[in-house]
Amino acid sequence: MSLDEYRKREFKQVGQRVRRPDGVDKVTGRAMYGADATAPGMLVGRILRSPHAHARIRGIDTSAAEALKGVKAVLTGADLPAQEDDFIRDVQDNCMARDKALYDGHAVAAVAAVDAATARAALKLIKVDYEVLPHVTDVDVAIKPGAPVVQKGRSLENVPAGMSENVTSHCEFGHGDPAAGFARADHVVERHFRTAATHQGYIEPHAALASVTSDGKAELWCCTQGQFFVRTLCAAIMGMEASQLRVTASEIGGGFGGKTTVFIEPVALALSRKAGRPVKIVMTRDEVFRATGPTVHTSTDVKIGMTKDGRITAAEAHLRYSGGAFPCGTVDMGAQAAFAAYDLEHVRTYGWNVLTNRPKEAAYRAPGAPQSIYAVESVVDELCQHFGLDPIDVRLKNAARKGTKSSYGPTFPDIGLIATLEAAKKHPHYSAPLQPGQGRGISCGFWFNFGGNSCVSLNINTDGTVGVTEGNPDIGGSRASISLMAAEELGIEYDRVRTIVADTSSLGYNDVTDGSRVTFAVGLATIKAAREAVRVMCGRAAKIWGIDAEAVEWKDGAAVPAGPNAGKFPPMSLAEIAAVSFETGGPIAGHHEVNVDGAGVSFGVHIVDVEVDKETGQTTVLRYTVFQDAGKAVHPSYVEGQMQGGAVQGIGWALNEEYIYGADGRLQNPGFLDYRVPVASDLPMIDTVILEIPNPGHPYGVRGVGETGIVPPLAAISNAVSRSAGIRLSELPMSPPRVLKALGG
Amino acid sequence: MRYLAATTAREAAEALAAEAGVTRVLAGGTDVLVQMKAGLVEPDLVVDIKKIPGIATITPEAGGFRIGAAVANAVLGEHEGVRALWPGVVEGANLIGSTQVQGRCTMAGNLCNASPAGDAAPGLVAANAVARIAGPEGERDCPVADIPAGPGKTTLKKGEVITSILLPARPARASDAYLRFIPRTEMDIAVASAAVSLELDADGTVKAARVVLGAVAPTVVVAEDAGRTLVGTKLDEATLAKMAKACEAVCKPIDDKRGTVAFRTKTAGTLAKRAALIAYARAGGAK
Amino acid sequence: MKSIPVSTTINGDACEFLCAPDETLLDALRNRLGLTGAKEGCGTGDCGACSVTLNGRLVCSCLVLGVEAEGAEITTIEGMADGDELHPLQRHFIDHAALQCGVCTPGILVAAKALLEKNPEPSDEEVRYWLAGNLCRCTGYDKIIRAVQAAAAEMRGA
Amino acid sequence: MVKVRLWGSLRQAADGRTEVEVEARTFKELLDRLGETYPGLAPQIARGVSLSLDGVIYREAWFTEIGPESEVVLMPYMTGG
Repeated sequence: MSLDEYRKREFKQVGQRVRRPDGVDKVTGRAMYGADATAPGMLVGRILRSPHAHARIRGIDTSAAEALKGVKAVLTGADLPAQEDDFIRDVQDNCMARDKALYDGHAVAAVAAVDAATARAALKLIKVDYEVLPHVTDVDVAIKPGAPVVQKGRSLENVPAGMSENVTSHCEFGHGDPAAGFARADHVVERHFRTAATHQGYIEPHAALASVTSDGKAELWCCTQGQFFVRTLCAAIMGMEASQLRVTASEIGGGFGGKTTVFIEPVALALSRKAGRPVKIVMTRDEVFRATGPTVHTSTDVKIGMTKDGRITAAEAHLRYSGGAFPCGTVDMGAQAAFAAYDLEHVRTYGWNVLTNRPKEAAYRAPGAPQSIYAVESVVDELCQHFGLDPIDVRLKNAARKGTKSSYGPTFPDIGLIATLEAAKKHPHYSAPLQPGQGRGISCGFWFNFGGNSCVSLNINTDGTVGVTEGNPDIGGSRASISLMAAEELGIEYDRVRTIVADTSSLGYNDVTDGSRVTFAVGLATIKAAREAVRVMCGRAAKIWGIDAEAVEWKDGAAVPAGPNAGKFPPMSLAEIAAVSFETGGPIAGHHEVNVDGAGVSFGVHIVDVEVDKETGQTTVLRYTVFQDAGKAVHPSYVEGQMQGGAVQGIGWALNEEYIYGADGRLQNPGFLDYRVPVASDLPMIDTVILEIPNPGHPYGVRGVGETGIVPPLAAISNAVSRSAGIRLSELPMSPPRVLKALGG
Repeated sequence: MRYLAATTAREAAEALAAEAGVTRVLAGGTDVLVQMKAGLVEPDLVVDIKKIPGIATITPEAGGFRIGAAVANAVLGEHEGVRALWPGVVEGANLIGSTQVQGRCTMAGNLCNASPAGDAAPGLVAANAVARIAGPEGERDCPVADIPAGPGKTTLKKGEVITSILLPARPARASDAYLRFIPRTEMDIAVASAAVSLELDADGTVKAARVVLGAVAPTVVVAEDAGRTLVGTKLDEATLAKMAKACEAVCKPIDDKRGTVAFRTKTAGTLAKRAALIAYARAGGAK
Repeated sequence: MKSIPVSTTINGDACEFLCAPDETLLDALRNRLGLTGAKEGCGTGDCGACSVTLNGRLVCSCLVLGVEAEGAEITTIEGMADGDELHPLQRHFIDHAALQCGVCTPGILVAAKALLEKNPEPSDEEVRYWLAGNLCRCTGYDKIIRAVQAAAAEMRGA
Repeated sequence: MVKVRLWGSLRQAADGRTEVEVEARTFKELLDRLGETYPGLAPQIARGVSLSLDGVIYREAWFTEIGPESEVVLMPYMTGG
């Protein structure tokens, strides 16, 4: 598809801070989330999980559970089909272990019973014969030859010989000759970094209600970022045809990438098929932490050379990522993103993915990028400190710009990094005085952004209102932004449009709500669908007037005779055309189906002030400002919301959030008590500055904004801690014990 | 599980004594329900004590206050009299959990949960508070310090229920303070904590001092030497440093997901210093 | 486990239900009474998504037994609006975009209402500490604080 | 002929080169030619790749036209969160 060129225009609807259409439902408790649905005759499903980090399953005796009164079905991995495809098999094996339990919390069996108490009792009656195997939960240990092997035979052809079998893939990106570049530097800094695995921490646990009937049809209600992808995965696992499985996305209580795959959905379906009744499974918080998809944990070496006037001469990074017990490609994205903000002659990144006995990684906002960019931005800051240079000036001096050959290959088209850095530099925050003991840090961030498959159906109702049907769960106000774009294109008021999210039987395939794609790609499809409807409406007006359709144009929400006919007939509004649509040929609609590309990369810059308590190692965030390019902010409040929410997740990552595994390979902190996401009292206001540098690949110039915001906080806070306390930490989170230790306490 | 809403302390005690299986007393429930949810405990009998007359009231007694075992900490925090007399006890109690948890949790419950990191315990121990206990054989009083026996364990015998806690009277120019360290600003379990209770002379010299540390040993620890260090001083820097060292000396913490031995030890001393200064200022000592 | 009949008042209406002795008030509200506005985010009092008031006190309904509701007065998010008329907090949450996914919103609204009844003019810091037990993972809290303050200002003026 | 830049770890599959030339007018032709000319690249192409054309990243889009002067970069298939 060729890019839909951006054209400058005056917006009437887009850019307004309108009320979201699902607002009242969500403030009155009426909105239906994953766990809120019921079905007649519904059973309660529960899952038995491995207490071992790594164990062979020699056998599972379910007979006592099956015999318990009230138990209607018991499921194990043996009930699910063998899968040819690696990707599907990994997803299925993660939902229900087959031969081995690969991590603490890995599902090994499930029951459906008449109530929760019976289901709980049934789980206790299932006897699993485990042969406990040696385990490994740390990436630096797992990469060493001789480490316990999590899964055999999973290494790709690109893994160099002689490495541990846990290394499943290798990648390398970059250009130039780093050795030559380092030789030209006045100072070279090389540092080792580690980042803990974090969890998306959505407040709504996964929930699924499945109903499979004896004629082979199935209904699935679940909280997901992508009902169509859920259908793809579940149909494959269940051996069903896509048309027989209808997936309806509930309202979704947060996802951030963590609800882009399935965990309990196939289990609920399989139990329902076995029991012949609807089955609902709702995860506990403990299950969410132990058995959904946290991020990779990483170990990184970064080396950067700089001249004394602040020019980077060469840069190199070695990244070791582990996405748990299954292969994943996140390190590829981390390696590509690491140096994206810089215009470099000599740059190289190397990545290795390593298996460990941890849950299978899922995406989390800009997957892979926060970890590598944290390491890079920390070293750049250390070099600025070394030479006494201003950190924004140094970044401006080295900033990627139009024509830069990016560290991952392509030459950048128009990008907004320099404008973003300049906005940060001239913002009052950057020059505000600091009190003694306070420190200010900055960091750049980057994400690719994606488009993807999108279908939109737009119906003109006879009363002059408009219904938009799209297929992406509304995770942060997208119904409002889609309605705004439809209204803009049709030339009508926002209130005249209602956007709904369709189930999988009502619309063509839509990619998952991820990759910062919805406002960009679904928005683009919406604009195209509206244009299609406009074409039809102009045709109807032309027929009514008895002139050529080409001689009618659409202006301010009405068909207007143009060219030689200009002024001959009064304009016909959308409502007027809609009112006679039955008489003029039938209902009017527009639809558009497309796989969108051209999302346009996104850069952000964050400034943060902190104060470190040198007696306790506690870091307080005092002031925070986010600068990010949105291309065009369709609903500015929700753009700000993405920036603020991403920043705060990054703050949590920097300071306190971490997966902690014990020597026994079990997760020590599977709850919100000890997996410490930021609470309201931890934070200042998060100020935002939206830059609007139009994306040439979208008719309104829109760029995705969802992910970049989580990238800069990690290094920005580390850099601020360094300037507040005089210590440079190289491991996340910078929890108080680590900070105090670094302070020599 | 059976649920009994007892209407007298005796009924509660007898029911608990008579039950052969696992029993739990329900006051605020903010620990018991969490343990039930996690499957750590499956009680056969839960005795709710909130319907016992008077158990949710605060009564002045002998210049101090008797705090009913079912007084929610939010209610305690709203009591001007207790706040004025024992501000450190109240601030410890008010640090437990969220606003929502405050609406339910109680000091007696915090004590009986017997976590070494409980926020109410150090202040109560520093205050020499006394628990009144109802049992199958009648009532007895017991210093709060003697209730915890180790993580999750108390010295209470089968059938015994704390019905109230007496915070004693105190002279003029006396006050207390409690500080804990948590990684966030709220919602965490103390990684280390310190309560300091001081009595001052007319000229601001410390006459009596009690320093109690939390989360650094299996139970709260009375740092006797640390307290003695403060007596006869006006909390000059050297004294505070010495007191912090004395605190560190009695710490026997563990390494776990919440903190390291080194961090807990160091921080306990730091918190004791800071709490001492707050208590000193509250007691009217001028620095 | 034998169920126990409970008579209570929810959002001003008398109400009776049966529940198991170990069942939480949250489960009773959601599964027995169809009041699914309160959410279970953790079940351990750490997230506040199940916030309701019990005899005027803000509590996590996951930390209350259903049987404890006997004779009590409970209010939930479903009782916050006056019929068609949204409570100022509800209105300002929509107007200030103080929700993204919205799953924490019922709990935060119930908690914020309890705050403003006790303290009609809180500082930002007081709002933040009062709401510290209500986790929100989407917004970074910024817009929530602003919406609570805007509602508080309106309510003081009314 | 179109010049295609490969990422570093594909070098071993392309006779040690990180830039190769193939005859192609569209992405589909390009991927087919690459796989034929350098069989070592075929497994990676089968697993999924993205392509950057003059700085814009495309994930599928077989029929995207490539001009003789276009800058084409092969990239791993990527997803977001």
